[in-house]
Parts: sequence; C-alpha cells; structure tokens
Amino acid sequence: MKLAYFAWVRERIGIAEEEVSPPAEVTTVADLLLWLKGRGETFDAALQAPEIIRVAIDHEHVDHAEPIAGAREIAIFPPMTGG
Amino acid sequence: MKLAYFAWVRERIGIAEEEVSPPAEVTTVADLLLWLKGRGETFDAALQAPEIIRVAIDHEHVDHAEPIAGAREIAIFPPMTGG
Amino acid sequence: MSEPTMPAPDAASRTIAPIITVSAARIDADAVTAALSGSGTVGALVTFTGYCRDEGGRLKALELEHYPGMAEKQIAKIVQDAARRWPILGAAAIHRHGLIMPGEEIVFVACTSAHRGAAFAAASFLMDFMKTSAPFWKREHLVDGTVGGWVEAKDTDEAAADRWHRL
Amino acid sequence: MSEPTMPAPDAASRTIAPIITVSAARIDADAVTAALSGSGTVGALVTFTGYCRDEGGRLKALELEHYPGMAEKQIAKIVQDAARRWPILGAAAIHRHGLIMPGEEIVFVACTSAHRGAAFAAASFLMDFMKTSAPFWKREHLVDGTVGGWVEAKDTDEAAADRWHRL
Repeated sequence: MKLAYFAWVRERIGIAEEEVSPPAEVTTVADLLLWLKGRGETFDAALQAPEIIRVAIDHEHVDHAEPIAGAREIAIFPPMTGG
Repeated sequence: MKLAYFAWVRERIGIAEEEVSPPAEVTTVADLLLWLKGRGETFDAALQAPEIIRVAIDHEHVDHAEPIAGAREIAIFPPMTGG
Repeated sequence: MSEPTMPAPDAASRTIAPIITVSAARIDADAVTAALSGSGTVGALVTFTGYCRDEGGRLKALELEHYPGMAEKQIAKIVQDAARRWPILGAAAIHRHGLIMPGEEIVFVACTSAHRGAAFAAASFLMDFMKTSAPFWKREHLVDGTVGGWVEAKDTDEAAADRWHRL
Repeated sequence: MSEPTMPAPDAASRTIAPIITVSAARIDADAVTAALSGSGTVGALVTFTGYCRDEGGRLKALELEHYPGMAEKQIAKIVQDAARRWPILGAAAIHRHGLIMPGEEIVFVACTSAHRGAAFAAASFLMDFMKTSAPFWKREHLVDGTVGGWVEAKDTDEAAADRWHRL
C-alpha cells in the first residue's frame, strides 16, 4: 500500500510518500502507526504522540480502530489547520 | 410639532406630514395616538390598533409612555419590514 | 458563533468608522469589501446580501419606503451596538430604497474581525436589527400590474432580534 | 441563527451543485457570488472570507500545504452535509494553497437560501469544518527570512465544529 505524509509528519519523516508492505499482524490504523514508529528515528520523532495523528484511507478520514485491509493509499498527518 | 407618517399609516391617513398643536393634556405618545385617532375617519382607520404602531421622536425610537414635550418631529409608522 | 459572544474588554474605547449608505442605487459589494479588507489585521470578513425574490413569479418588484434622516441614524446606531458587543475591525451597512426588481439586492452588511466568530455574530446581529429597527417598509408590486399590500412584519424577525437581549 | 436549525424535511431529496475549488490562484469572490445569486428564488447570501494576517508585522507569508485529491472530496462532503442540514439553494467553497501574502484571501465560502437563518448557519458550519476536517496545513514564513513553525490546531476550532453535533 502507498503511504502519504503531510505537514510536520512529512517533514520529520523526511519523505512525502512511500510504498510499504506491513506484516500480517498489522491490521488496524493503530497497529500501522505503532509499526511505523518502530522503523527508525525519523518515524519515532514524527509519531511520538500517535493519539494526535490523523489518518485518511483512500481520501476518507478514519479513526485509529479502522482496519487497513484493502487500503490503496493511507495518509498520515497532524490536525488540520486550514481555513 | 411636525408629524410624519409612513407606509400604511401614511396611506390610510392620506398625508405624509403635517404640523399639529395638540391640547395641553396630550403629554405622552399614547395620548397623542389617541388624540389623533379622534380626528376623523382616516385617522381612526390608520390607528385602530395603536398597540402595534411604532413611534420615533426626533429620529429616535420611543415607547408609548414617552413624553412628547419638546419634540420637533414625531414619526408614526407600522412595524418595520426592511432588510 | 464559535468565539465567545461576551462584550470585548476594550469595547468602550473602540470606535470604528463604518460605511453606511441609504440610496436607490445598486450596491457594489465588491468595492465595499475591498475597502474593509486587505489591512493585515483583518482575518475574517462576513457579508450578508438580501435579495428581492420573485415569490414564484407573482412579484414584479418590491417598493421600499424609508424615513430619510432617521434611516441612516438608526443604522449607525445598530452598527455601534455591534461594535460594542464584538471586536469588529470594520463594518458596512447599505440599504436601498425605491423600486427593486427580483434578483436585485435590497440590503448588504459586512463585518470584519481578526477571527471568524465575531464577524459571523456581528453580521447576523446587524441583519436582525436592520429588519426590525431600521425605518424601512416593503410593498409588493405584482406582475398583474396591481400594487399589492404592505409586507407584514414577521414574528420570526422579532424573535431573531430578541435573542440578542439574552446574551 | 434566526431560523430553526433542524434538518429540512426534504433534505434527502435535495441536491445542490456547489462550486468547489482548490487552487493557488487568487479568489474572485464577486464572480462566485454573481453565479450564486440573481435567480429570483435566492433571498439571502452569506459569504465568509478568511485572510492572511500579518501578525503584527512578524509574518511575511503563510504557506498552505494540502492533500490533493482528498482536499476537494472532503470539501464536497462538508458542503453536502450542510445541504442536508439546511435548505440552502447554492454554495461555494474555495481554498487556496501555496504561498499567501498578508492581506490576501486564504478561503472563501458562500451559501444562498430563501431566508437568512439557513444561509448564516450553513456558512458558519462550512467554515468550522473547513478549519478542522479539510486537509490543509499552515506554516509561517517570517519577515526575518526564516521559515517559522507549523500553525497549531486550535481547541476553539475543534469546539466550534463540535457544537454542530449537538444540534
């Protein structure tokens, strides 16, 4: 699946998007964030407070309990500040 | 003092403004409306429900208990429907 | 609205120079909003435009009667009331009189503020009192050529204005 | 606002064709409002414009990052939510991205309705959700040449959006 990062999440991770294949036990958004956080310093810095991180699957906001099976694109970003 | 009439009050009375000198016992707006109502058919038709009539003294909204002493211009009109 | 609706602490010392116009001319909303914005302190602009509806094709025009002299003064008073209640940076209130065709604007109000809550609340407040305390009266001219009746004041408009007394 | 804020009875059957744009270009509010009004059924137009403030001279520009593709879809969703709640006749929601200078507009929303209550409520609703659920992020560029931090989400914006769940 494709992951896309925005704003300070993108900045801290250092890349805007990537293709990943998480292990089978990563089934929800919460699992995914925890798995990503363990991938190295930059990911740890970006995701140190996972509870404030917002996630969209295929352009729809989801909460952290959402299953990720079948997702084409998962976007990970801070609270929005538009308007 | 000058009286000015607007909208259907003006239409029913048939004039837009006039100079009047009410008798000394006419001291409040309520007194004035009652006195005007007794001045003939057109006034009676315009002021048959004095409680809904709005009044301004010298361009300021006033309630019916307001004294009229010193007024230069008293305007008498229906509830407003602008906007 | 989203920001608190309490009077601003510096309300007594704050004055704004509102744009107030009563005229038969068409309203140039774009020119008014350009005059109110672009300063670097304005973060929010809320505008309201009230249009003449055709009432399902029944209406040829609305005739707006007004009380010259008092109309401008009363609108100025409403705007100053709004400026005392919310930290608005600028305001405009423009009301037309005379014959107004369906689709044309009757009234325009605009408020600017640093944040949106005050601008929304103040614009809504201005309109509620433009409807109920500015000396204007509407009469219908019908498509069949007759002059219809005077528009009756709406209880819902009175209620809308009254709710501000409870804040 | 002044009219009841309950869902309109015919909400399920009503659809509007909103104007939704996400672009770096300046916003022509006048063209948008002209497209939304003048029909004979529209009695009320409420617009909101959000501007870039200079933050006391500290700010050179705001940089707006967005999520292309999702931004348009999420704005469309917010507009359809508003159309389900209030009897709006038309709506526009336009958000810029890229570098925006102080005094320039960032966002513009507009709602039309027969009466003012629905237009005020719907425009205010749109803005609350444009702030909290449309995927845009602001970063400050400072006058001293440095790139400042990302603007933090405000609790007051979350609270403003949350109040609509209680209606």
